[in-house]
Amino acid sequence: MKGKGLLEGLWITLRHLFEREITIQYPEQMPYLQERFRGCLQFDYKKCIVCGLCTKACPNNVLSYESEPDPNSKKKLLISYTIDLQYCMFCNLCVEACPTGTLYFNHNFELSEYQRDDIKIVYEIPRSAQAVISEPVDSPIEMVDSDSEPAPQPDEEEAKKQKQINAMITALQKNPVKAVSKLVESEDQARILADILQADEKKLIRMATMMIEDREKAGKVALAFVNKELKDRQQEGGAGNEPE
Amino acid sequence: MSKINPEKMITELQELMGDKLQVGSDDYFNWLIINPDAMLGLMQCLKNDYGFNYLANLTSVDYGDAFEMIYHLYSIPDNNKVAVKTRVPAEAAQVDSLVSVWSTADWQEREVFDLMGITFKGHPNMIRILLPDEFEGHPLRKDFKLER
Amino acid sequence: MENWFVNIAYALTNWLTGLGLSAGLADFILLVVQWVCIIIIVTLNVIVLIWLERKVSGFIQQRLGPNRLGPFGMFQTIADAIKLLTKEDIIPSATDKLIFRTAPMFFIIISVMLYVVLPMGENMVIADLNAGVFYFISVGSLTTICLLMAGWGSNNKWSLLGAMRSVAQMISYEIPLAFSLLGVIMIAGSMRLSDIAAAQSNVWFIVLQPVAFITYFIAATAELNRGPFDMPEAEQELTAGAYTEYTGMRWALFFLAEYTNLVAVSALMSTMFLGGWQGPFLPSWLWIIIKTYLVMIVFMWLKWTFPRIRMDHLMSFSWKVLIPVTLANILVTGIALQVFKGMGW
Amino acid sequence: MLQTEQYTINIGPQHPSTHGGLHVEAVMDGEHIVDSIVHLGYVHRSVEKIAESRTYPQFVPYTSRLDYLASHLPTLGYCQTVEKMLGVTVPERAEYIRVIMAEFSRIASHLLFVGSLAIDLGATTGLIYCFRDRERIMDLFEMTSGQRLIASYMRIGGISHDIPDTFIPAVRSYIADFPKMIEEYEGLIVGNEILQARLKGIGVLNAEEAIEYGVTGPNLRACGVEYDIRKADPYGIYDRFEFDLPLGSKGDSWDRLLVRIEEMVQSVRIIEQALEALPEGDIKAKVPRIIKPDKGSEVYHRIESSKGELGYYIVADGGEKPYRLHVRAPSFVNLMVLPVISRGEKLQDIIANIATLDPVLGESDR
Repeated sequence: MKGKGLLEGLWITLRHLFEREITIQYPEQMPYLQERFRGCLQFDYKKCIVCGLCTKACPNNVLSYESEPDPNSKKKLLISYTIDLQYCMFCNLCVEACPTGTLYFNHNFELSEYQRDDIKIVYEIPRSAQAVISEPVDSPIEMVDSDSEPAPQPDEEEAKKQKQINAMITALQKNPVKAVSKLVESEDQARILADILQADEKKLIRMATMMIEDREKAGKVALAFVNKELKDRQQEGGAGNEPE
Repeated sequence: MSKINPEKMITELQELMGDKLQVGSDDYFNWLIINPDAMLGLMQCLKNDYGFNYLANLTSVDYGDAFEMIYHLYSIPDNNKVAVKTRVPAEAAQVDSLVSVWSTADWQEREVFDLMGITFKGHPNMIRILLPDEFEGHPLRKDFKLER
Repeated sequence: MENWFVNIAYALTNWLTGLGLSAGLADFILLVVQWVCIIIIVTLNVIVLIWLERKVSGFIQQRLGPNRLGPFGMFQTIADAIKLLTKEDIIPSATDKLIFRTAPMFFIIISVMLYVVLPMGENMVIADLNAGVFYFISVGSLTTICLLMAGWGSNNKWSLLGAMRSVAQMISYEIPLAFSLLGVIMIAGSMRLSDIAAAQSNVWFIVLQPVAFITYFIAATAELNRGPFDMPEAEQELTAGAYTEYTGMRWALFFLAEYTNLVAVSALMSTMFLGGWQGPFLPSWLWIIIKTYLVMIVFMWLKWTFPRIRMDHLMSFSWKVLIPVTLANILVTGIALQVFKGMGW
Repeated sequence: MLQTEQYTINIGPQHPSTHGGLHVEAVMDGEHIVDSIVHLGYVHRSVEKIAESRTYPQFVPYTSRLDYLASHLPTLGYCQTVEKMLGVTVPERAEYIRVIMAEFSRIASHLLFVGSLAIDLGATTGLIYCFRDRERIMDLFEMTSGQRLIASYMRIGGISHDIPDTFIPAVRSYIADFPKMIEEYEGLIVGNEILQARLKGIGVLNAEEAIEYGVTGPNLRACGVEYDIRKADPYGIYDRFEFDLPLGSKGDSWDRLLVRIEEMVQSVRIIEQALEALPEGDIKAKVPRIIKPDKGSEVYHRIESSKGELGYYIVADGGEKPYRLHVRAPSFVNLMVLPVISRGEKLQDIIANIATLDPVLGESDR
């Protein structure tokens, strides 16, 4: 009969009128991202061995780096690493090329910026900071051999220490989670600590100094910070947030 | 039409075309390398006598001093295949148009003209297809300079 | 509750005559007040309607529809209206400026004029004309002229195509539209809308005239330029048809007028076929609102389900199917009336 | 006497129904199309020139951007072409995963076809339902490759990641739900009489004309020509699967729709078989990091993409970059018949014809 198809269509839409919606309310409700989701390209400079394979693999010249030869070994030292994300195709070729897992994609997909220059991600690694931060613990390749350096003179040592502290401060400001990851046990704790330090500059400077002068003490203080923050958050959560 | 015998076809074609036709083959195709002036005749022969009714692909390669036109022909439904090549010198980059043989050559030849700068004699509408009309140069030529 | 609005009007007239105005002047002032009320109701109604349409389409498509501004996104349309009001009014240089500018105004004026004869409850008609149906049909068909003006004035081929389609469509669909109402008029014995509504106290005309209801519904969809008959707009084909060149508030006026038309036609349909203000328990004016909204939701449901019909199919459907069917309906109705009369009903 | 006059109208490049930057200049007589001229190139990126300045592996992501609606298929075609040049044998597991991905791409592309056809004809809701179901395929792609639309998943010699554990259950649940989805499209879109009236007998292309114009893929099969490269010239491991080729009879827009709907069902059949036979093992063959095919080797390889015959012609000069790469884009060739099949029809029909020819402008303009 003519018109049967029309009625069937009407029936389908009517059924869906009372069905549950499938949309995700995005800014409030984040979409579920699969584990392999390619968000923003990240660079973990602790692991970089400056082999240049990533820049060779990249089809679009997104990646570039500056390096200088290490006077103490045949290796190279990384000075800065630039990811010009506006040309990135998120094709995963650089990640596959990297032998040490230095490059990886995180799950951040909100990459829009107001200025073209802000799209560029630049990692600048000051010489002195390298000595401090890249104390190789978990990374398989050592970048800087600090033992081989000659013992510095007292006032030189003082100056060097100040320099190290400054470098640490920059590192904490630039990439706090990475910088404090050695102090605490889990990544969550590192993130919380990073938040605390980002919020309070005084604490940040204090922590940087402590990290250079007394590593153990820094770790204890960091843990105390984190615990206090967690407690605060729990209290807030209990009082303010309604159950979902 | 049944499956044709490629060897038989090639010998027949060689008899027909004489020294204008050279033959080669690789793992995938039998190559017919033809002089540009005899190409149209060969193509008509391939279509009418051997049933190659489907011109799958038509493209060109710039070898500096010469351009090579490459045609990949198939027959539906017998699924025979053959590839035809012809070379024209770079200074006189013109070959016969195949629009009269296969209509599908129309846009593909226009594309070759647009990007490679080979003109097709007898093409009804030899204008650019992908690039804007006022564009200068033919980007797929090796001497085309990229700006960056 | 039943007589709220009637009483208000009565009190207003009394107060005005009490002030020493002549009865004629008081009536005139009352008329002005009624007009203002209609315009306010129409505007508010359209705001609700656009929200409703977006919500219905959203739910049909398993989306949420507007849900940011206000409860259930109710105020989204207001925000949109403010945006449209503040937008730059672009008039392309090659347009016929006078026609281009006045088309939306005529459109909205004509749409509002339809409300004059609509009974919005018992004794709630502004001008209870004895040729109410006739008035409604003739004024309703004027909207096409506005679309033609918009299409012609825009000096755009898409717009003109849309306008021409609208005219062709109107010419074809005016006839079945009027014919399908004829059956109802024959049974009710009057063209006065309040009489027709009152005549349905026992049984709604949808029961007596089911064929006429369906044909009227189809013809009205075409008349309203709503999907699947939205030829003049047809955004997938004509970009936006007659409205292509319009921006800002002028465009919004078209939108407003279309929805105003939708309400008017739905209200007429509830008056003609669904018993008008008749209904138990609730006051009459509430009944007509409920019925009108139900009809409009069905209109929306159709629009969001069906693809657009092709222009020639549309025309041949009207001439080859709708008109014969409505004519037959009139014939059957006439015979049945005579038979029943002969049987002494 | 009334005088009429022909006029031209520009459908596109900015138009709701041209699927991207397609520009059709239509010469009209009232609502009738006297002639139409297709202008291309609004999305032209000169991919073939880009290829000459990229190494072989570097060009893989660019191929995804040709037919972005079925991004695994052009990548598959390119990788197989280079593998043919190198003589690489792809591991079994990778081949099966490739087939699964390719067929899902085909379903995704056809779903978009059905949806966009619906919306081009004015049925908005059909589009949303198709996208709802397409989204689940995109989730599958995200699960395996990390990207949803432009996956760049295939690699020369294999694939980039093995499938995760959650993949196969997700595929099975999708396949289980698939008949229900098809039923819904049949009810809402295919069964609709208005849509049938708009598609039947419109845009008729007969078989000889179709072959003459080089039309391939579902558009050719809609004309009744049984020609599918998966069967006629099997690539990869397609000769191991059992599936039917849905054929049309009249070659009109209606047949083109039906063929694609049926093709989705067949693709699901292939996926089921591939899941059954999926072996364990490597996912990537040993391929040197720097790929240098022999000088003078040239290969034309073609696959059945969701739009038709997608061919790559590569000439190597012994370096690590292709000397010449040509893409035989099915959308490009298929679009050629648009003026032929739309002649004498109405403005509304040319919209339906564009939709049923299913061009992807990224591919046709390259």
